[in-house]
Amino acid sequence: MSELPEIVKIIKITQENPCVKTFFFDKRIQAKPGQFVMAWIPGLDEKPFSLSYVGKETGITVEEKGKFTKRLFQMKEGDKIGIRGPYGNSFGLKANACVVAGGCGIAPLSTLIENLKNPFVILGARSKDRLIFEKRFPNAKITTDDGSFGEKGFVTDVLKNVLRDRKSEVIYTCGPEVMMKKVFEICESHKIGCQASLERYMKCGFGVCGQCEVNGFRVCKEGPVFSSESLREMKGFGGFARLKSGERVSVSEYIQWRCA
Amino acid sequence: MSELPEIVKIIKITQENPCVKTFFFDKRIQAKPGQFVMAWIPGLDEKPFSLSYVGKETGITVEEKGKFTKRLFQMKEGDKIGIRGPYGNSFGLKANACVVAGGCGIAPLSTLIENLKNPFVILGARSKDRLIFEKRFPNAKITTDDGSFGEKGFVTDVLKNVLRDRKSEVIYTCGPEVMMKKVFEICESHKIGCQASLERYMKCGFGVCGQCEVNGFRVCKEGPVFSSESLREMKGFGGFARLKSGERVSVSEYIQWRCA
Amino acid sequence: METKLCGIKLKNPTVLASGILGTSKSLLARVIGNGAGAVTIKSISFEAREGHKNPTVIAFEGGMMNAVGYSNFGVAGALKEFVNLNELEAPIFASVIGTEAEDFVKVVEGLKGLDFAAIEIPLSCPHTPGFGTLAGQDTPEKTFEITKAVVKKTKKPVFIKLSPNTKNIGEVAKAAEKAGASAITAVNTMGPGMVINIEAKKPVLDFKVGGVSGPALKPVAVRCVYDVYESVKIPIIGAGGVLTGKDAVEMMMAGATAVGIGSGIYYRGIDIFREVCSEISEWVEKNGYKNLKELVGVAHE
Amino acid sequence: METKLCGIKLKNPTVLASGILGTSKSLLARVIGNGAGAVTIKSISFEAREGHKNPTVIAFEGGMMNAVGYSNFGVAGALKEFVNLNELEAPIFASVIGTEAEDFVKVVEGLKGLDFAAIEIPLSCPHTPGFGTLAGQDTPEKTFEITKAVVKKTKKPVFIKLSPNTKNIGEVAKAAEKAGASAITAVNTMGPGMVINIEAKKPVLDFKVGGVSGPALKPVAVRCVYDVYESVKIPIIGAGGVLTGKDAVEMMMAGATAVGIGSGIYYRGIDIFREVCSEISEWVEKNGYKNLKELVGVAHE
Ligand SMILES: Cc1cc2nc3c(=O)[nH]c(=O)nc-3n(C[C@H](O)[C@H](O)[C@H](O)COP(=O)(O)OP(=O)(O)OC[C@H]3O[C@@H](n4cnc5c(N)ncnc54)[C@H](O)[C@@H]3O)c2cc1C
Ligand SMILES: Cc1cc2nc3c(=O)[nH]c(=O)nc-3n(C[C@H](O)[C@H](O)[C@H](O)COP(=O)(O)OP(=O)(O)OC[C@H]3O[C@@H](n4cnc5c(N)ncnc54)[C@H](O)[C@@H]3O)c2cc1C
Ligand SMILES: Cc1cc2nc3c(=O)[nH]c(=O)nc-3n(C[C@H](O)[C@H](O)[C@H](O)COP(=O)(O)O)c2cc1C
Ligand SMILES: Cc1cc2nc3c(=O)[nH]c(=O)nc-3n(C[C@H](O)[C@H](O)[C@H](O)COP(=O)(O)O)c2cc1C
Ligand code: FES
Ligand code: FES
Repeated sequence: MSELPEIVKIIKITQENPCVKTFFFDKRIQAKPGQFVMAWIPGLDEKPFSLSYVGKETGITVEEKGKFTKRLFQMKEGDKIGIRGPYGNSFGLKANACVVAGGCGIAPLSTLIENLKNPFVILGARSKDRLIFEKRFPNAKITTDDGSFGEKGFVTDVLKNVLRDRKSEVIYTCGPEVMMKKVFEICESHKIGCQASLERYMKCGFGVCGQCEVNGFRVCKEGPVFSSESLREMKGFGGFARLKSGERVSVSEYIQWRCA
Repeated sequence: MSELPEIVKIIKITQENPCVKTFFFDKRIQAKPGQFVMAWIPGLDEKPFSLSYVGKETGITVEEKGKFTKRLFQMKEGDKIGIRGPYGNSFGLKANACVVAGGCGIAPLSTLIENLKNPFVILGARSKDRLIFEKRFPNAKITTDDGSFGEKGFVTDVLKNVLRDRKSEVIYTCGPEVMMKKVFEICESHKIGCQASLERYMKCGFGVCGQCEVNGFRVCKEGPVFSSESLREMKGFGGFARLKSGERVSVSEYIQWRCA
Repeated sequence: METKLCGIKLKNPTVLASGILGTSKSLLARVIGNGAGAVTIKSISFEAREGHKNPTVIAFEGGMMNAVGYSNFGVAGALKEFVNLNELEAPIFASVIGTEAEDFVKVVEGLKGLDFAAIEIPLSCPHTPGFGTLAGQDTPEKTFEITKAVVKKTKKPVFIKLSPNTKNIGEVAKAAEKAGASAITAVNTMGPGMVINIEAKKPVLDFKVGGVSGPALKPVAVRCVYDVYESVKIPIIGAGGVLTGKDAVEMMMAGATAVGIGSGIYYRGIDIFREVCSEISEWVEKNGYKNLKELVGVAHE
Repeated sequence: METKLCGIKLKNPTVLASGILGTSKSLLARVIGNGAGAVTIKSISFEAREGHKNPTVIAFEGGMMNAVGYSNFGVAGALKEFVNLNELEAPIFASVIGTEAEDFVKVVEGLKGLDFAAIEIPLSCPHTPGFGTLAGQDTPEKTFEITKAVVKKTKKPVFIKLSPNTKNIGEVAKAAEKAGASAITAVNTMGPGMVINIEAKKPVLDFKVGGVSGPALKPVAVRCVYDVYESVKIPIIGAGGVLTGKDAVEMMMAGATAVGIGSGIYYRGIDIFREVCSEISEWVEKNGYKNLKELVGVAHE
């Protein structure tokens, strides 16, 4: 057993929108939908990213936010980074599913969608130029906050409508935590199971350091995907997250820090 | 991979002659004919012994010589010692074999004999009360130096006679090194293959310390069984052995030291 | 399986080692729920610390290596996080770090109101400038000074946690005992070590070097516990590569009254505590011991 | 693959470490026949030594452990054993031990007539009373004194072999360099460690403790080589847990010019030298290096 980064070559980079790129690697990774890897830029830092492509191609889809993603965005095909993993649990596959993705949250949901039979996919973004994978999933229902593409409004508005017409047994979601929290609340009121993929700052990625803890759950190990039973117990869900020192702050404060 | 003694219980002790006992253990060891184990008496020492019983029963047959074997001889059924191994190579099985055992040298040859088809076995000892396993191998030709049982004379005398009458393809031998050396010389003059099991002082038993070296061969690893091709190259065979310090002395000097 | 450590009752001898999953009360509760006899929080300094950059924790073939760098939320964070610890069903040990003796004292006083059963003082981290071995806290002199200062300010048992890299670990243990320590924790991580990624041509840990734990540490840890047992009369918490009940028994035979488990969580999961305990019971029964106390130090006879 | 070490030409950078199979000229020849670029004999003291009682060498899950205790046939035995070493097809390094500086000198002078290409001086054995770390030979002061005394008496390159257990290995390396050492061998075995057989309730090694080598040692050895490389300009022979070509490359990137291999023989057999060399070549070619020199120390950039 070892957990050491393996150096992989970036063999293709696709620009998904002005702020998001997908990086493809020359290494196959056996992973289940929802699992993530730790990506290492030697000398800089190491961060978790969901696998957005698994199988013939292996890739992560990344939004340019802070120091780490900026350096990643400067990389070209042929450049190398380190990868370890896959880590974490995965989405449990169920029939009659609805998938709600906000922004970059589509990343871990992508390989899930490819493994589901006829899921109803809701893909949201702030505006048209922030959409990701709308061509990869042409059947997805698109929303933008400003109405610049698809339906105007939040993904959660669409979800409510969908649940009125369509029998759904599970809602899978990933995106900003306030969005996921809303999705979960909708699920609860409709008595539908929910599976949400959470994001927390990580160090080890394999369950020993305690950095990613939320109410006794390790996001890197028992998560990142949590179902309703766990989400109900997790006061921290939509509530708090930990900075690098372990200090507990509100999720929104955490997101600001993380992107700095 | 690890090489650590496992504690085993002595479940049976049989007295083979006034100076030799067989100790049986409550552990099955997968071993090939000729392999040995390192036997550990905690707090005292650790020494190599050939497995004389393998299969349904596991045992070593030991002559009381020095400190270590004396302590072993004081042990009773139910007492425990440590065992690691099996180590070393094994006899290569061939048809039309003749087996020449001197004294305690029958130990590694016993399981070989049980794996051969109709071997001709010559079993020698100084005198009647020094014989070992004459009942286990009732077809064996027995010799004693003093004629107190079987044929009077050396095993090598019998061997010469046997080779006159019987077509043999291989001679297996173990016993005092001067005896094995004579057996080998007989084999050479008859152009018959020889496989002899050598004894040297051992430390690691798995080929790293260099203690058991004879002319570049590790007796614990490339041996203890050597065939004619190797024996021919080994000036040390019947010549020298190393004391614990690594000092090279004649085999007879070594044997005296080892039994002290 | 009940074990008494400096007057503290543990339902079994397994203790969560500091720095592993000790970041929150809920995680401590979960570790206790998985069978730990006691748990130690991640080390707390007076001010919050971010620690080193990632990668901070890796596993190589023979064990684990970390250079977390004592990231922690400081006394202020601890006061928020570790409230009402007596709700938990096992004793909780604080872990307190500092650069000078007075820093340790400040933290100990800061945590005074919290329900810790004992205070562990690591003087032995090998990869954080200003702390542990990099600050020379592992000499007998410094150990005496810091222990003395802390013991003066608290009525709780004080455990001094030693480094396997210190030459005369017995001397250091004696200094701690003389200064009033109630127990010795042996040991912290070893080395430090380094793993270089040869494709990247760079050490993997961002801090370049890190403390070695897990299986690679075990034989050295066992020897340290053995040496400490020969040097002092106070009890020992033996840590370093304990993965199985047999490892725990080995530690006890070397002289440990209780055993710390950290890296083992990586190898066997969070319920390693329950598993190790049942393996210990099984072994103890099979070998006709009446209680664990009989095992402690028997390898010295 | 050709490597120059203190002016000595090696056909490749692998060196048989001292104490493994170095007991006879024929074994050295065999190791050379299996691809070693150079070989080191088992350490020689002035008088013959029996060493510790068995068990002296064991392997645990993470590595090997030994307390051979410097058994050797002394100068007299060496003079009989190591005649006409120039018949062998690679350089042979002597290994010389002693208690005081004058003992080392006596052995060096005793071996003067033999064809050793260099003399290695281990000041770092962790399990033999009177020698190495147990005798404090690993301090900068003692290291300087012994090195100086030996260098004065021989024209051959002198390698000083250091302990991974020494706190400031860089300082010790500097002391050796200042005293005239031609190279540093880093490292000797770690710890010591102890393995207790819990059924027997006894340490397995008869000497109770032993030096740890093999995989468990590797990360600490790599860190030591890295530290030594930052401290001195003389070349380094990096040893400790080298099992594969990649391990060798890692050692070189940390700063080693040549790599020692000992315990690896247990894990991969006596032809580990040939295998490691072909793995190094393969890696070097694949990664576009022209020669091994380019690798040395690149992890420091
Ligand atoms: C398991 C996991 C893996 C991740 N992997 C990656 C990764 O691989 N790469 C990466 O870069 N990031 C990753 N993330 C980060 C995550 O995707 C971001 O938290 C998210 O994308 C927010 O960033 P954004 O700026 O794109 O969203 P925004 O553009 O701010 O919002 C996206 C959508 O969320 C919805 N929304 C926003 N606010 C609200 C609200 N108040 N109420 C209801 N709905 C709302 C809207 O529909 C909006 O269209 C991961 C997160 C998780 C949990
Ligand atoms: C691989 C190996 C494994 C061994 N395993 C064990 C073990 O498990 N237990 C143990 O106790 N010992 C073991 N030995 C030790 C070995 O058996 C002894 O070296 C041998 O038995 C000598 O001891 P002895 O006193 O019984 O022989 P002796 O009684 O001195 O001689 C036995 C016979 O050797 C022949 N012989 C003696 N001298 C000469 C001569 N000059 N020329 C020709 N023939 C001669 C005679 O036929 C005599 O009958 C092992 C040895 C080897 C090589
Ligand atoms: C990721 C990690 C973080 C650690 N952090 C601390 C710490 O903050 N304080 C401390 O005293 N020991 C710390 N340690 C050391 C452990 O408490 C323990 O002494 C050591 O790891 C040996 O035990 P193990 O082999 O069971 O892990 C840490 C160890 C690891 C692996
Ligand atoms: C069985 C054994 C015996 C050793 N004897 C010696 C010795 O006599 N002199 C010495 O300098 N080093 C000795 N060493 C240390 C090795 O030379 C080497 O430095 C150490 O084992 C690390 O390398 P490795 O991991 O490749 O074995 C010995 C090591 C082993 C395993
Ligand atoms: S990142 Fe370390 S426990 Fe999750
Ligand atoms: S006994 Fe060690 S090499 Fe044979």
